Amino acid sequence: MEIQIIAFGIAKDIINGKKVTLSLTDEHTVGEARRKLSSEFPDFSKLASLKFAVNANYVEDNHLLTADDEVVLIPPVSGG
Amino acid sequence: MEIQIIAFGIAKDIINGKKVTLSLTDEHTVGEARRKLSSEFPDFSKLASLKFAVNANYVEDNHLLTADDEVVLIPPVSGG
Amino acid sequence: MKDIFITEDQLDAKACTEAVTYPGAGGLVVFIGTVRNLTKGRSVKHLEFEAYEPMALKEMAKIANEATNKWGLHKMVIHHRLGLVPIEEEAVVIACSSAHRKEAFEACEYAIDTLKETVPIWKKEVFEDGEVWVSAHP
Amino acid sequence: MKDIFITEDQLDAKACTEAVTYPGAGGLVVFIGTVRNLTKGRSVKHLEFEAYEPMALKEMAKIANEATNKWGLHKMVIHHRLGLVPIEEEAVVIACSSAHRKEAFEACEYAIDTLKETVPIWKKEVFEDGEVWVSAHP
Repeated sequence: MEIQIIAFGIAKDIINGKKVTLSLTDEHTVGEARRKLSSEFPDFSKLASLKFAVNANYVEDNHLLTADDEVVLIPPVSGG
Repeated sequence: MEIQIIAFGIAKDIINGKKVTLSLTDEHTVGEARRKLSSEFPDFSKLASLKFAVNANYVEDNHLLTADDEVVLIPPVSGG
Repeated sequence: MKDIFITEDQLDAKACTEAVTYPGAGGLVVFIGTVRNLTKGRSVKHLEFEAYEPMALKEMAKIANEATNKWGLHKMVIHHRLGLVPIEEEAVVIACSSAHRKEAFEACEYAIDTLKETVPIWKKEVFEDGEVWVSAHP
Repeated sequence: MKDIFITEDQLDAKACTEAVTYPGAGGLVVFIGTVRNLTKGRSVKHLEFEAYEPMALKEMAKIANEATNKWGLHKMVIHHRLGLVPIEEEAVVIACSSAHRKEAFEACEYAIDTLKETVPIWKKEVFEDGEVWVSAHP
């Protein structure tokens, strides 16, 4: 399954763009997306944290993804 | 010694005016003024508290008064 | 603008906020005490404030200085209104700023708590059928 | 005025304050986060904010609702600015009101603390010689 992931903040710098497409071949979870992403872009491991949001909600690594989901990378937030 | 005392808030209502003059005959302290005042105006004993200020500073009952002092009755404050 | 101020005019919370703003500020905290329309279920028409002014200003300055020193603030401003204050209008404004927000929150709360204990200002609640000096009796 | 709002324009702390004022208010507390000119001793030119907007608005509304319920507030308003924000200007304004001031202080501090942890907004500090996404690295 192809998943498009949207990046904000430093995540944009790491993927060098606003979006990245990943191929999920195993369990189609956020955890699989995280592993694929980290292996493709090792700089993610340097961040203080990296969360995922699906359809504007924080999700855990066991969350199942579908092709229609809006998947967003949430590096450490710093509003205020 | 004659001492003029200035009243604010409910203290004005109790003495029915802005100022009252007391005759201090004993130790000339705030404590003596307090006793004379309470005996003349028993309603002071109903207040939650009654402090004295001399020349714009809070003072204790053992504070010695002089005729030139500005003596002010401070019933419970309620600013803000 | 005066940092410590007592007036019969309307207070200006915006001016107080601007007065504490500075390039090194990480957080500004502003407390505004407004006149409530109800006290113990009884409907209030308006409040009337009076002060022993020279001492009130002195005690307000003491609070601002103590808070500024204790919490390392950039600045604290305290403005209090006197006379008749209608419902919803500001009776007191306390604004402060510091490099970090936690200090500004603590200092601002300390200031209003202490003002209500030590500053010689008195508030009379005026009802349709009478009036009461607030906190006078136990 | 919207209670929960994200904008590229200047924030209006006065409007936020007025929005939470009501006749039953005993205390209004306003937090204003301004842009600091120094970070770790390094001189900041300005900040740049970006947000994942639909989720940021949702998380801000969640904070306002939780705070309103937990502390029995009358109302909480949260406005956040995006884009380039110069030194001394407001990046965030949080205003709330309740019958008693202690609740308003606690709720306002909770709101800014939580906003900084959960709301998907990112801040880049721009220096003369580079730029840094704040808090990105440990």
